[in-house]
Amino acid sequence: MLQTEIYGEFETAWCPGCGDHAILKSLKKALATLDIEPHQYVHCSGIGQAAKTPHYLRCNCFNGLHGRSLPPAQAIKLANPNAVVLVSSGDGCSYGEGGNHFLAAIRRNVDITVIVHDNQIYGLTKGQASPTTAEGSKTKSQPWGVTNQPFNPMAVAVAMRANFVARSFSGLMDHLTDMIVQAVRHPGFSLVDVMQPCVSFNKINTFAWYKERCTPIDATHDPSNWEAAMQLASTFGERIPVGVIYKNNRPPLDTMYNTLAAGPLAGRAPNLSAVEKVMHQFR
Amino acid sequence: MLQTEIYGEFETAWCPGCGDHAILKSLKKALATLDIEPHQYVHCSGIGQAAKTPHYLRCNCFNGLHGRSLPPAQAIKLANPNAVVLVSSGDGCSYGEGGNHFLAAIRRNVDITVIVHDNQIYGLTKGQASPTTAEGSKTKSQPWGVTNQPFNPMAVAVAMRANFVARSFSGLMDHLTDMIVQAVRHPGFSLVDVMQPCVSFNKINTFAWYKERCTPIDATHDPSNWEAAMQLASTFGERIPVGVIYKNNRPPLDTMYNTLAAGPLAGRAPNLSAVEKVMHQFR
Amino acid sequence: MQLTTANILIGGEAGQGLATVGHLLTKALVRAGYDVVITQDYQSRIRGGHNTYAVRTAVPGEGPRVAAPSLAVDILVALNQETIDLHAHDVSPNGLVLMGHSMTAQEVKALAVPYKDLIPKPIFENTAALGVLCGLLGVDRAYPEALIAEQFQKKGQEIIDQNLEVLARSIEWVMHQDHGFTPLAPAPARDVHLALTGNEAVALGAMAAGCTFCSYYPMTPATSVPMMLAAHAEAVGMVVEQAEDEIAAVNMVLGASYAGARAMTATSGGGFALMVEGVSLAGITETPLVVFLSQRPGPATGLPTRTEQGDLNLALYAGHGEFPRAIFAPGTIEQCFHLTVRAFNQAEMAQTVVFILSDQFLADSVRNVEPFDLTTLPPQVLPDGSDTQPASYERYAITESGVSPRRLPCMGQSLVVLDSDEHTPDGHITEDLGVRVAMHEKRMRKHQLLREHVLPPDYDGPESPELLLACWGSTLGAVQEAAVQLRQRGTQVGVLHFTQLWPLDSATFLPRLQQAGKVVMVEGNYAGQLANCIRMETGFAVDQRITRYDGLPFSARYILDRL
Amino acid sequence: MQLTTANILIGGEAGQGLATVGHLLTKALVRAGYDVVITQDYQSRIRGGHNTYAVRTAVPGEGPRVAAPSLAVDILVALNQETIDLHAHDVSPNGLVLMGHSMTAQEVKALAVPYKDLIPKPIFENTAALGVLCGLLGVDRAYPEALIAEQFQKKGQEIIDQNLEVLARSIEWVMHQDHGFTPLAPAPARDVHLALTGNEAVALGAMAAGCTFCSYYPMTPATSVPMMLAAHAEAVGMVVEQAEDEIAAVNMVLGASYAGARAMTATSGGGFALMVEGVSLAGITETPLVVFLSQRPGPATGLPTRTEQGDLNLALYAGHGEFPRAIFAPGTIEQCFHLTVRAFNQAEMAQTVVFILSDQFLADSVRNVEPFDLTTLPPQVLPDGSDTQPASYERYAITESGVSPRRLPCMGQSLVVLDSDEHTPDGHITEDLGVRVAMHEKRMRKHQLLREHVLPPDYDGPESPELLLACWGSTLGAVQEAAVQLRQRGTQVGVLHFTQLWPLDSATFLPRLQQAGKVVMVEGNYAGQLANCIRMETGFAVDQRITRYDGLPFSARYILDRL
Ligand SMILES: Cc1ncc(C[n+]2csc(CCOP(=O)(O)OP(=O)(O)O)c2C)c(N)n1
Ligand SMILES: Cc1ncc(C[n+]2csc(CCOP(=O)(O)OP(=O)(O)O)c2C)c(N)n1
Ligand code: SF4
Ligand code: SF4
Ligand SMILES: [Mg+2]
Ligand SMILES: [Mg+2]
Repeated sequence: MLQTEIYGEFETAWCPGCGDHAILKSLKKALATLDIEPHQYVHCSGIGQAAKTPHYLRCNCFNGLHGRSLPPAQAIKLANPNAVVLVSSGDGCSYGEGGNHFLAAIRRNVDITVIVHDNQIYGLTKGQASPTTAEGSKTKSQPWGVTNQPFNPMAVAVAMRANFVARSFSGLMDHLTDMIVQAVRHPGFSLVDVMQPCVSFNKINTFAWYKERCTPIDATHDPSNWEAAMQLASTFGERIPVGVIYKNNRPPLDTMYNTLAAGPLAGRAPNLSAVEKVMHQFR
Repeated sequence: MLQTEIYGEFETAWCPGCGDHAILKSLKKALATLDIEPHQYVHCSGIGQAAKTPHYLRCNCFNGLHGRSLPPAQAIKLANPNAVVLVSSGDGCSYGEGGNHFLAAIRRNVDITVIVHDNQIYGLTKGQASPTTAEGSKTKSQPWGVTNQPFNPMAVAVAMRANFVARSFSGLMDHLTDMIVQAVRHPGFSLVDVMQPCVSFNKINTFAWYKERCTPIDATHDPSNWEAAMQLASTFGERIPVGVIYKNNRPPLDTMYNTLAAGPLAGRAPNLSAVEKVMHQFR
Repeated sequence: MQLTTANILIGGEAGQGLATVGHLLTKALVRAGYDVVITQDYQSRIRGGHNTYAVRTAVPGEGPRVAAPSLAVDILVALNQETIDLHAHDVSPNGLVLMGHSMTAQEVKALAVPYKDLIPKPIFENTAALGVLCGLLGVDRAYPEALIAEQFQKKGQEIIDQNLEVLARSIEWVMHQDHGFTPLAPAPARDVHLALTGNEAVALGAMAAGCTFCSYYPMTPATSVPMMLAAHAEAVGMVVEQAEDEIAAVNMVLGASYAGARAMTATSGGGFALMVEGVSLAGITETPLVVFLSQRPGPATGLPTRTEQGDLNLALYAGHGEFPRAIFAPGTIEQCFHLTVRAFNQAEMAQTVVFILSDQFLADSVRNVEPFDLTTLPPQVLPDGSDTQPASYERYAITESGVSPRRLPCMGQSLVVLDSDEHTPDGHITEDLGVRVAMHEKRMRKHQLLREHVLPPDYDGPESPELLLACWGSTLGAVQEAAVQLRQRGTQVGVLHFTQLWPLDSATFLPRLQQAGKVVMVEGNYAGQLANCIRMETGFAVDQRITRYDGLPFSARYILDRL
Repeated sequence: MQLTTANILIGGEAGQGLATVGHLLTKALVRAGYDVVITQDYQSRIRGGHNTYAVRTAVPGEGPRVAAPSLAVDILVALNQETIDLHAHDVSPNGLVLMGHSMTAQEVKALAVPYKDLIPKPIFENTAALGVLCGLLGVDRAYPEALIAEQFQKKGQEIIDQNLEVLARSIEWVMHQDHGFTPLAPAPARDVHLALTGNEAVALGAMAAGCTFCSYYPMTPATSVPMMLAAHAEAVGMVVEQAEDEIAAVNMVLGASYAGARAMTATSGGGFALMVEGVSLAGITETPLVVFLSQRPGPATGLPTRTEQGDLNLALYAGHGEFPRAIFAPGTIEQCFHLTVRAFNQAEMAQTVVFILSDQFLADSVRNVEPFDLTTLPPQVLPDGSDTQPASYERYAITESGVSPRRLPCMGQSLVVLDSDEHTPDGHITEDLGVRVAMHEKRMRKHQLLREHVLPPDYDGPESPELLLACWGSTLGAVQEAAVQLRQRGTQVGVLHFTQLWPLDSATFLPRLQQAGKVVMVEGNYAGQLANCIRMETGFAVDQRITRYDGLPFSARYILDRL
């Protein structure tokens, strides 16, 4: 176990009271627990409040485009299977703009861990509905109340039999730390959806609102039981189950590319004798 | 019930033996059954073999971009709630390039019917894996065998509680006709995933392969039972259940916009007195 | 002597309410009959950071209409010490710092406002600051009083009264201070003006144009347009739909437009980058599409809350393949309104994509304008919409002008067939290469049509000036002001302002460029994108490019320093 | 007299195997020592429709290297009647139609091949056609024999023997016909050449450059590049990943590149439109990105299987904001290979996006080339990759050249921080506007660097020609051939071929343009996009533009007809 100090302390641009602060702390603890030093991992993100996370700890950072955190994250792992790859991004970034990559990443099953700061709102752009915003909420973009059925990331991930599906809450720091640790340790695509109060724009799903609802999943739950997981995943309301909902054990894609058995792609000299052979097929 | 002749007969660019021919026939029958005349509906599509469908019958047609059939389809309905709106596109178009719109359209629940010609392959571009291609298939793009877990559109649609979720097979023309009729009649977003042999590029999921597996869903199945639907939706292998898997009854978005109570948006004069009022708020 | 102009800079952290103070002061000044131009400079965060809200005001008719920021600050309102540290050196010799008691102003003349004594609770600080400012500037207290009554109307009379009390006390207090600050000269009487940002004027323009459909994905600095449309959607009769991404947004707009809605989307560079394929779809399907594109500094995420004019090339060439388009670039609030109306009509006239190219500075810059006269708007250009001989209707009939009669689906018996592939006149996919040529040339003829309707650039100055300052879009104000100062020094200066950037018709501007002694292009980008376009179209090379790409708008001084 | 050149056009429906016949004939000709250029014209469908495969061949050294299609057909191989109906009028006076027995050739000289007698089963028709063609052209039967043995190797000796039998019988048959067709003169001896399409050469170039990562989404006419990479991925050590869409493809490439892989993507206009935001990300994050962009006619879906050069502007301006880039445009198979190698090195050198701009004609056009000498390739330009003083490492250190040392994440102690926002030298998000200016200027300095390394256009002709034909990319062959014909008529002609379209360094070409009597730009688009760029950069206006936008490649005759 490392000291969390090695990840540094940085001034953030987050509002005081924002759930992101606690997620950052839990993340550092998880990294320390996992013995991952800053130079051993890459932290990817998109754009949004949550997506600023990699700027607030010492790490290799790929802070890309809004909605596009997953494609580079997967490619980094496929280019360097020795790297640990984490992703932090918001609900809008991950399930809105980035929805297609979310589906594809579950299916592709590269060994990365995705932490979604799910504040059920677009924070950085000041309060439009996100895919997880509750039906009926009046927002700047839907002054008449949101009509879209909220996206349930847990239900979709379990329906698609993602390799690791968990939920936590920024107000349960130890729990969250544990979820991240388990997610990183589990091979393949791991998703941790974290309920996160946005004090500035989400006046419905407040800290107290989540606190009241987030209930650790019963220890008897077997995450390999898909039917049970599907039930838990589709529970969101008076009770929000937090914990590991589902686990699958498909081999990660990075272990299936024969090319990657030899390690990182960087610095490989062109295999000219192989190219020569290919060329001669065209004679 | 209309005569199918009113939809015309056109030469197609499809291969002889392609499942698309039967889907087109069933579609015409369904339209005739529904008493929808060519000028009363808009047929949308993306790009692919399936997406050529609207060119092969008399209709209003919006043949847009690959993967982008759903956004215009929804908007057409939101611009003209009197129009019936259908979509025909391939599995690649609908679940690959268009995956994010698929998720959003389910949540938005505009009253449109989406028919996916699911041949488990990219037909028009000559045989790359599609999202629904079976694991292990050797394709031009994955000569080593597909490693991605196939996308199960039924499971995702049911997990997201889409308004109407059904499956059929191009080899069961009456069944398919019935599914389309039911889908169009059901308000909100309706999905019909149609198993369709591609004789040129999918040598695994052939007509016989589907024929052997596609089994009508038991009449006792209650499509409003989500748990049962989830089970059926996740069955794909030795048996492929065909029929109505799930029904929900959220009101369609097009009935919720107050603006649309007055009918189509076309031809409305600007409401200058309202604009005047808005303007005066800035004094 | 009383002041004819003043520049008030309010600085503090996000969340401290500086925009509230600024906005109320702006409204008070506008109602009192002064001209204003607001420049907002904020960081990409919700709380904290350092933001400023600059209110530049002037007595109308005294000198040129203020329309650009100025560096010299007359009153610096410091909501925190950082504001003083950063901006004290910009305070003009007769200027003043307004600050809280715990702050220090070093060399500069400062007035420490005893907020504790003036207000019962911290939440009243904004009202107190407003009072002090109105007192200093000599704005009749009736204006801030009315504003407070409106602002707190929903909160009840008690809250209103408390605020009025604070206001009165603050005005009273500042009257009795020995600050030496000269108030503004009284403004001549005029009918009441609106206080509008560029984006508000665009939204009003869209409503007045009869826009009935908007879909978008939020992105600064464009979002406030769809937010305002959403706020009034039911009242004006509009569908305003937040899309799952920008690709959906533009494709929804095309669907709605096909179905007959006047439709638009709004975005900024990164979001627009995702619409590029959709723009091409508008091109080949000849579907009217209005894109409001509000620029911010790139590449990629860049500086999300700052300004730039770096996306002209992108707007001009977005979309694979070739097809006609028009690009408008408003430079004033009035132009934001009227060019938006025009954009819808041109998009329908040429059945293609039309851009309204703005930027963060203009988007957020409040200015006073006369209320728009909605009774004299140009008539709506509308789709053909007839339904005669439906069996022979061809959506893409080859015509001399390039424009084919556009009917609407499900509005009659005619079938309307739209296709992203190359197509026959009746809209069906074709691989007949002769048809391709005819169809491509038909589409390209609409470029000529758009050119015939092009808005010539506005020119102000002598026929053959020594110096011609050319510019486009939001840089107009700074350029005009620089020109005034140069003229005062005796230079013969002309100002050429492009409000339409494409198509370019050299007949409308080339003689001016050729007649000038020296031509300088002022653009908020690195390359001099319009200067490049002009050279491409005419061969004419400007003598100098004054460019800016630090995220801030031009000021007259920035230009003058570089001439 | 024997022929020194022949043009064979094979026509039929998709699925009839015309590409197989064409391909075997091509290989036989190449092995026999002839030059070839293949032009494929096919429809966007899998079965049916009308497709052609044109094999133009020549004896090397006799006249110019054939590198463009020709309209005059010497042998028309009709797999169906439609082929005769459509192309009979193109058959040259000494030409011949090869057809099945049930077809009619009207006016044109025709040979009805008694397929029924020659072959046991319809599946052998291709072999019979090959035999007849080799017999007519006088290609030594050893070549088709060897090809058949290779082709059917996996199917076993019996199949091989049956095919050889059919081949022999067909050659025999045609020898005894009174067709009057003169065979080709024998080809001089040479080392064996490769028969490669443009796309195959690009894929080989990528492999030889040490590309280790490719992600893409299928799109004609680019797909064959990643398909070929996938086929050999394990052998050469590459990750080739089909992405869910083009947005994912380009963002994956950027991730892989950041992590140290030499990475590329491949797409066509519509797919590239979706990558525009990612291109901008490459710009601000200074991540090497190689984009293979194969053009087809737009807008939107357009003509998916045809050719055009309409996306130069899009490649040049793709991405919001401003940043440097390089654009290469190969005109020959050799250039496809070598410019691809160069693209990877330039992308790393300037840490930005580099395009290889090709088109459907070149993508699918098989030609013979000498095997590439892999031992003399330029050395790989590689990331810094060191790890000294990791604590003070700055990914975006401000340097004079604009290029900062690029280290790789998880390959040492150095932390590599990449950001799509404007950032400090150590990669962290900033809103310091001074830093912005320094960073923006640092990036833009790399434009200068790329300019210093620009490839000058190739010139062939006298110093001051009467006529200068300028062109770029795949139009080279047709332009060269037109020039030869003009020279034969006594005109002094120069050919200027641009293989790099951006940056442009006027010093490398402007004097040539100025010295020519008349300058004509030949481009496969409507606007004359390169001519426009040249005017923008130099002010020089070409005298004439010969453009083409019907989906077909240029031929010499097309150009000559328009001069
Ligand atoms: C292509 C693109 N579209 C839109 C934006 C504007 N944008 C930035 S962050 C954001 C939403 C952020 O919401 P979320 O992902 O939930 O993160 P949060 O701020 O709530 O943590 C949006 C729409 C962008 N940067 N890029
Ligand atoms: C943006 C974009 N990317 C890629 C393509 C190329 N493309 C056309 S159709 C297609 C796949 C078609 O597969 P599917 O949707 O399953 O339809 P099918 O042909 O199998 O019916 C692709 C990749 C395109 N036209 N546009
Ligand atoms: S706006 Fe919301 S999400 Fe963003 S920092 Fe503030 S509290 Fe957190
Ligand atoms: S390629 Fe496949 S999907 Fe396309 S028309 Fe042929 S059989 Fe049908
Ligand atoms: Mg959020
Ligand atoms: Mg398919």
